[in-house]
Amino acid sequence: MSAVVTAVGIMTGLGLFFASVLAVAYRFLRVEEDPRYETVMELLPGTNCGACGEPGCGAFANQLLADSVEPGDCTVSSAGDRAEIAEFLGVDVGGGDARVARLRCGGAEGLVGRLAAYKGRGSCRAAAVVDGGGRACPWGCLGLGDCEDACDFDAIVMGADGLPHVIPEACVACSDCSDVCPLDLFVVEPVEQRLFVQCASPLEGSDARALCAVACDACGRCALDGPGESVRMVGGLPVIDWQGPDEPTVEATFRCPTGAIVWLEGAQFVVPEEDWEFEGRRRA
Amino acid sequence: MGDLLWIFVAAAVVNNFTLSWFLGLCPFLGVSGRLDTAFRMGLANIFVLLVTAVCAWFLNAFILPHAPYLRLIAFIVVIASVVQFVEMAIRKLSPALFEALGIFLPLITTNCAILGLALFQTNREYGFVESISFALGAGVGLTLALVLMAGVRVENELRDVPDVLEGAAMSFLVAGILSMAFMGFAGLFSGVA
Amino acid sequence: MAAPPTTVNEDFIRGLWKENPVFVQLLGLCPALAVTNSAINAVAMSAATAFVLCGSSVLVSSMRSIIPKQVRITTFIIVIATFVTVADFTLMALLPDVHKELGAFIALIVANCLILGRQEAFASRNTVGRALADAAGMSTGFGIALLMLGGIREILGSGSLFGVSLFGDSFEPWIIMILPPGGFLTIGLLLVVFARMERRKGGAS
Amino acid sequence: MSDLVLSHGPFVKDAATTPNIMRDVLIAALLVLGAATFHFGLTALAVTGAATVGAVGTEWWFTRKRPGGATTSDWSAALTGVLLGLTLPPALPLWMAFLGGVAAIGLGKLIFGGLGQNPFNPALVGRAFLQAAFPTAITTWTPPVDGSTWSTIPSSVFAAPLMHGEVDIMTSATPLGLAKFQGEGTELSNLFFGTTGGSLGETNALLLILLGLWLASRRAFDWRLPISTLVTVAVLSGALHLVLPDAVQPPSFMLLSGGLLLAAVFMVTDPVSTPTTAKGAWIFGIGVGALVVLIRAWGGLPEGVMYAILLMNAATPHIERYTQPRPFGGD
Amino acid sequence: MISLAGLRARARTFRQGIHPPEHKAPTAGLPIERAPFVDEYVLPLGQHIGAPSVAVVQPGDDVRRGDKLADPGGFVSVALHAPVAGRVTAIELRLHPSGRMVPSIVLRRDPWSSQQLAGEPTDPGTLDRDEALRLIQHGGLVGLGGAAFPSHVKLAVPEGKVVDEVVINGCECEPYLTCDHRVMVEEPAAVVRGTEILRLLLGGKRSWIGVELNKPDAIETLKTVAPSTVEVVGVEVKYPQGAEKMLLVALFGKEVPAGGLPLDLGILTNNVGTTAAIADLFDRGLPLVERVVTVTGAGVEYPRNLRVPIGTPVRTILEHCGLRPEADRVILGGPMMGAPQKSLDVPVLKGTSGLLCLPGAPEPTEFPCIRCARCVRACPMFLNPARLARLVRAERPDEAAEHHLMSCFECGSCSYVCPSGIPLVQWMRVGKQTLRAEAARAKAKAAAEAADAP
Amino acid sequence: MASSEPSSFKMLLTLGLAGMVSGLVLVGIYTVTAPRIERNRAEALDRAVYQVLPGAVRKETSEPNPEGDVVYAGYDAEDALLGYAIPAEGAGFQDTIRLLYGVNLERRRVVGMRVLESRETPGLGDKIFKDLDFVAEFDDLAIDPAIEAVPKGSAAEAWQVDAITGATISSKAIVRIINDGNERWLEELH
Ligand SMILES: Cc1cc2nc3c(=O)[nH]c(=O)nc-3n(C[C@H](O)[C@H](O)[C@H](O)COP(=O)(O)O)c2cc1C
Ligand SMILES: Cc1cc2nc3c(=O)[nH]c(=O)nc-3n(C[C@H](O)[C@H](O)[C@H](O)COP(=O)(O)O)c2cc1C
Ligand SMILES: Cc1cc2nc3c(=O)[nH]c(=O)nc-3n(C[C@H](O)[C@H](O)[C@H](O)COP(=O)(O)O)c2cc1C
Ligand SMILES: Cc1cc2nc3c(=O)[nH]c(=O)nc-3n(C[C@H](O)[C@H](O)[C@H](O)CO)c2cc1C
Ligand code: SF4
Ligand code: SF4
Ligand code: SF4
Ligand code: SF4
Ligand code: FES
Repeated sequence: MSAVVTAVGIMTGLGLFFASVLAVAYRFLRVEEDPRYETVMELLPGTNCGACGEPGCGAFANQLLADSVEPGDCTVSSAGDRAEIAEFLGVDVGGGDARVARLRCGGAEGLVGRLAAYKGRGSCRAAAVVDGGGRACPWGCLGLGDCEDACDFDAIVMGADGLPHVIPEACVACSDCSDVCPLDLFVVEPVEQRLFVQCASPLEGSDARALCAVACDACGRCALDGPGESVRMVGGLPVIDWQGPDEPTVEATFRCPTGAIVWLEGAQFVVPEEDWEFEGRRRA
Repeated sequence: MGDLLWIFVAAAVVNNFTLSWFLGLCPFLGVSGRLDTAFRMGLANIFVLLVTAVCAWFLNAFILPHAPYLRLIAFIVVIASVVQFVEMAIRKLSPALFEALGIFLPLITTNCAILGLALFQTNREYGFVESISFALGAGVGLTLALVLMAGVRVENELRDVPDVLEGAAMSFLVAGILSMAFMGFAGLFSGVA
Repeated sequence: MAAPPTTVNEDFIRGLWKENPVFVQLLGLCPALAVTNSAINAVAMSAATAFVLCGSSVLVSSMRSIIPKQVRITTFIIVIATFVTVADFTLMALLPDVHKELGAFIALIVANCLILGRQEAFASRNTVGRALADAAGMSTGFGIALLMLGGIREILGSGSLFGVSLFGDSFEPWIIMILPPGGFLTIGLLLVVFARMERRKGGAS
Repeated sequence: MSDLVLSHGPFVKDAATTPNIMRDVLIAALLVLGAATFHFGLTALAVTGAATVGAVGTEWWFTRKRPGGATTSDWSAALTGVLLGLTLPPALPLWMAFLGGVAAIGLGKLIFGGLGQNPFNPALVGRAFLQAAFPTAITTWTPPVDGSTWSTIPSSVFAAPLMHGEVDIMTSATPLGLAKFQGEGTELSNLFFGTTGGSLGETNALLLILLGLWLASRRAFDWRLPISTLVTVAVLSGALHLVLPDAVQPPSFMLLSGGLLLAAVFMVTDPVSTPTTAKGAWIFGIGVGALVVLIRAWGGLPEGVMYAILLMNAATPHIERYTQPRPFGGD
Repeated sequence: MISLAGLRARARTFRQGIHPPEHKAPTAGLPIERAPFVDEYVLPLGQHIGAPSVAVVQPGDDVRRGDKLADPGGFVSVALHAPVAGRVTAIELRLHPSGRMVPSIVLRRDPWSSQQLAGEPTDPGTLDRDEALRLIQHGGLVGLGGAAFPSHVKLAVPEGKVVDEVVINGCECEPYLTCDHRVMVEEPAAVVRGTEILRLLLGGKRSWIGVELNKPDAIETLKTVAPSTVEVVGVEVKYPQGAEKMLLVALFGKEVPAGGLPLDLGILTNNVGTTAAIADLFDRGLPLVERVVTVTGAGVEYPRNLRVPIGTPVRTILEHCGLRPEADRVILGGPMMGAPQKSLDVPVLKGTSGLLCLPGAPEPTEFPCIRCARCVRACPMFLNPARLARLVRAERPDEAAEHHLMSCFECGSCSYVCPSGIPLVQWMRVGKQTLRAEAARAKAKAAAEAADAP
Repeated sequence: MASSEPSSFKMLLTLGLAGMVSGLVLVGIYTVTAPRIERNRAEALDRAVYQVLPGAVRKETSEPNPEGDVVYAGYDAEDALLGYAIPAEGAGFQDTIRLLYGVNLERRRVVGMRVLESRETPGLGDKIFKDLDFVAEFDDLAIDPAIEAVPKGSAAEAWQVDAITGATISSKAIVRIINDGNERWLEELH
């Protein structure tokens, strides 16, 4: 019987003692914090497992509030909780207007001239500092796939035509590809903007066509055919105005002699079936 | 004195808490990805282990003889509360220290290394000074393991690690190699040779 | 708290493999590695863990409305620690040899992140039935993982399974498998194998 | 004029190539293997061969689908295999040596991405694996052979895979083991010319020194690494021997016994797993030397070179971090 | 006989660096010849570091040799002059040795005009500092040592700084090249005179001419004509001894602070060719319309040192020197730092010191970095090229910057020694370009924000 | 803010209650299991004591010495003192080894030894309790001048034991632990 008394005594004592200590601590040592903190903490698993790389759920919650991590970075919580956190904090879970990366070059292998054989490291960035690579068009894609490697979402596969093919469904518009491309060939645009110029060469006329069969030769027909001022010629290339009063239309592409201006209904380049499973060229 | 040294060395390297007792693996895997986080986590660990050693010794000496069946629950409640209290105190008194170490405290509070320390120290009937030496050794050992692991993992970001090995699998294999390397300390200072 | 709409059945199934606590969530690793140098230890450990996990989940879930949230964690810990002590004493009384083998790791179940994690993430937010299903699923998943680890380590490390010798006397045991490095290497290699299987599957579909 | 080729400059190039460096070191290692065969008989070839097959086979299997073909052609896997073989005892079952080769390359190298990326010395990872897996077999030493027994291979070597070796082989302790567990010394001349028990490649100090000098002159490695290791062991054991003659052996014995010289020439020098900075190389060597003395004098094991190197391998990223050279014009 | 001074000089060098084979023998003894005139010259408006020049001629204009074609496009920019007499046929995009197409003036030589080059001498003593700088800028002078940095900018010593020493860089450490060597041997007077003009302009105390010890004839010749204020010093034959930072270490034992200029040490450095051109500008009134180029390598039948009008197409020069059928690589500059070309239809620029033509391109083989540290031991800037390259490859340029990537001057020593054949210096370039692009982006963004702010 | 402020009273109540309930449960389980656990423990101890003191049928526990340690005196069927069973521990190869050994003071011999707890390497160090030949060496072993472990096969004197090949360190550790135990207790027991 005395054991029971001791046990219950000690336990109750301990419980009461620490509850009071904590209560006092709460009063006097409390540090003001973001009121949302509590709620977020509630939604996090509270395992303090450190799996997110942050030292515990509290730290993760703070990072969430500071907007430097995303709810999904907590791999332990359930999908539902993550969604709830995202909703509570009003952070975007990748919704918004769909945007996609597009290549300002259509110079597939065989269409663009080649001056010298590039025998160096298989990397666009490395080739770009070696006389800009061996292709005749100094503005065009080098085709060595740095963008493919940079895309964390496997949204780019290098096609047999030597150009990077973006899979629109996979692209999350992160811009990594455009950051890595030494020629700055990628632009990330809303999918809705369907008219696109896939050439970056400012050369005109036969000079342009001499380097690449599908170059924009600045003939200006697209600017004439597009409604109003929606397409203008600037520096040897058409510039499409999406903000202006006239909506650019597919007409602009009808008389393009080289196919440099295109109307995109899906992927910019058709990804051949066999390339879908392409494991990705690993850097040797 | 020699005993204290042996207790320290044994806990730090010979029977390293993480690499040969498998204690505290969750934070070991979680925060060993960045060097400075790992190091600070280690320091915070040393601190909590010391607090734990003192609490556990105190409980063992004064309270638990009356109720041995409360050992586990007393350990965990007391340690958790004390650490929480210390955390709050640090946060209030020294925001800088809190930034550096305090944020790690909740992660450590209830992990097995802490409780393991209390239990082992009880099983082995360590006195106060021995407990402190044991806790220091365990903490230094945890820090060492964390920091070495972080060194390898940080460099891994620059390696062409095969995809299937990214993440936890790699950490475990590296821990395995480290654990093999630490076997070199076996028998250190056991005075047999 | 709109928990994901799953059935009790799914609550159970999930823990077995898709959200396996050890291999997928990487929780409760310390016991998973420390006591799996033989299959029998793995089973004993899983049983003890299952008891604690299911017990506390049921209790926590049934009391979920009356616990103030500030002392939530502390209360959970008291509940868990109580169950662990019960398990500890019971084992000590009934199976002293097993208890000796597992040593302090029975007591360390208290610190198993898996258990507290399930209370926080699931039991404290769901009905008793679902909490039990979840706990049972997680426990089984934990058991599966421990048994895999313990089995592999015992077969290679001692040449036996559940103490039954498999290869005869002249087998040379791979001692490393029952030493600490073997624990790390085994789970590491298992994770690699799973990752490969995932990729195969992903690649094929 | 032929078509122009664009390639990376510079357009003059030093002649050394990675496969050539590996090949040089491999030649040196094979010379050590020759000496091992002389000392221990044909078993040296068998055991080292098995380790090498394990190493090269693993490398080939896992890299055979790479775009440029299997990476076995750079010689590094073969070198790892031979070096692993040289650290093994003469009577080790072949299947264990093979398994060691697999572990060395698989666990020690490929998981990190292959050549040049491994934080730990692969050969030593393989050996550490074997030592932890089969501690008895790997500490079973057979004595050197003489003319009549040269071609007899201990029967344990041919143990069936996964099975024990023959138990009743003739064993002999290593000089370090003798000193540690029996308090017996070994003639320095025996150490020097390799007529003692021990791992296959570690016994002939003279040959190792000569090969070290040759490789250093070929600039196969950074001379700071072996020098700092050996000097540290010498100085530390010299000083400690004066104070604690019972615990610490004299420098001459420390330097010439065990795997120290083999490691100093072939393993401490592995460029991949050691620091690249000059200061770092000194620190690495000093660390290895100090750990060797510590483990040999106060540890449970008679020899600590392997563990010392693995531990310092783990410390290498940190050493490098703190020994980055001051940039030109900076402070 | 080795003099005591010679022995001391032998010790003069910097730490680390490499010893590539020299390959200078084929041209070292060949006197400078004049390159034949050709029909068409292409003059890119951007030949130097800084803003491009602005054309002052129109297509159809006739020009005499030495007439100004373009004005400086800003302070860091110089004028451009007609290398031959003829007619401007176009101003259009043409392939530049950098691999890009840039606006260039195309000049068709008039075969009947006189190609006489004449001008009015100026006494530097009669000009104040600004007038002298203007003369140099409008004389089209840029550094001929490779970087093509506008010379007047270097001479415009900012308030508060003084130049005590003028150093003339005659090291020519690049293998194969001998143009500076020949200038020193054939025009020692111009070199020494240019040195004195520079010193007078800047009010410096002493001048030094540093020459690698593999050019004893140049050292001897210069010594015979040098006045007492000009010291000719031999320095060790080691690459990149000619980099000004390395030369200053060899001469004075001082390091130019990271990110700084020799000016921070009170020193001005110029190439010997530049120095001779300064002398020509002042004493003979000649703008920079031609330069000495070493045409060499196993890809040409007749290696030569040629005086080439700026803008001459590379193809015509190589054909003049007997381009061999097996030649497959053409490099503008030396083998270490030179730029490989994808086309022969690019012009010789003011900064072009050599045309290296090589046969038999090796199949590229690259092995993973084995951390052998040879690059670390070679880098004269004490960088860790292996790590920098990895960081750049892994798209972590910011960390590379923390490891002092921007200190790299692209000497190529690291690539030279790398046994794994890793194009280290290319990765350095990639990284530096990425960083510059990032900085430019950040600046543009800041500017845009500043514009938005009010 | 105020709403999220915890009500101290409710906190106290919950914790106090939880503590109480848990205390009750624990006391319950303890009361149920304690006798059984105690019995297990006592049986194990008896077993060990009788093993290291062959012939003993009854044991008595000594007064604790100043450090709080005890030894067990073993008596045979005639209730004559057979010797003492001494618990001792010390560093082994991996970790602390705990053992119990019996010593007959009259004959000044160790008469039995059992390892109670060790983490020595399986397959090597664990031979100190798995290798019965080795264990048997302690069945009759002189303690004067001191026990000594010598390489296998070379034990010639009554106080020498053959160390286990490949586990010399663990063997020596056993010997050292016993010697230390003797040093601590033998004076006192006389
Ligand atoms: C075993 C050995 C020891 C050496 N010790 C030194 C030394 O202590 N100091 C030294 O300057 N050179 C020493 N050398 C000479 C080096 O080979 C030479 O200095 C080195 O290659 C220069 O390389 P570094 O440019 O990396 O300094 C040693 C060479 C060998 C083979
Ligand atoms: C790696 C490297 C090597 C160089 N080698 C030489 C050289 O051999 N001769 C030379 O005159 N300038 C050389 N330079 C350029 C000098 O650093 C310096 O810019 C030049 O001497 C300044 O003179 P300038 O402006 O008249 O060209 C080199 C530069 C670098 C980065
Ligand atoms: C992985 C490993 C575990 C070991 N474990 C033990 C051990 O538990 N006990 C022991 O005495 N020696 C152990 N050793 C030490 C060696 O076996 C040591 O060489 C041996 O104790 C020396 O005895 P010998 O002279 O009879 O060979 C171990 C060695 C290794 C590599
Ligand atoms: C001087 C030198 C020493 C080497 N030592 C080792 C060694 O000890 N172990 C090993 O596996 N490889 C060694 N290698 C080979 C190579 O570095 C090794 O395969 C890489 O560590 C694998 O990435 C050595 C190579 C050189 C050049
Ligand atoms: S788009 Fe840019 S990065 Fe991609 S392949 Fe073309 S050049 Fe390379
Ligand atoms: S890198 Fe980003 S923007 Fe580019 S394709 Fe991939 S996901 Fe799209
Ligand atoms: S190119 Fe740059 S990194 Fe390489 S050696 Fe020269 S200065 Fe150093
Ligand atoms: S020289 Fe090449 S292989 Fe050696 S460390 Fe540098 S980059 Fe790596
Ligand atoms: S189970 Fe999570 S720290 Fe041990």
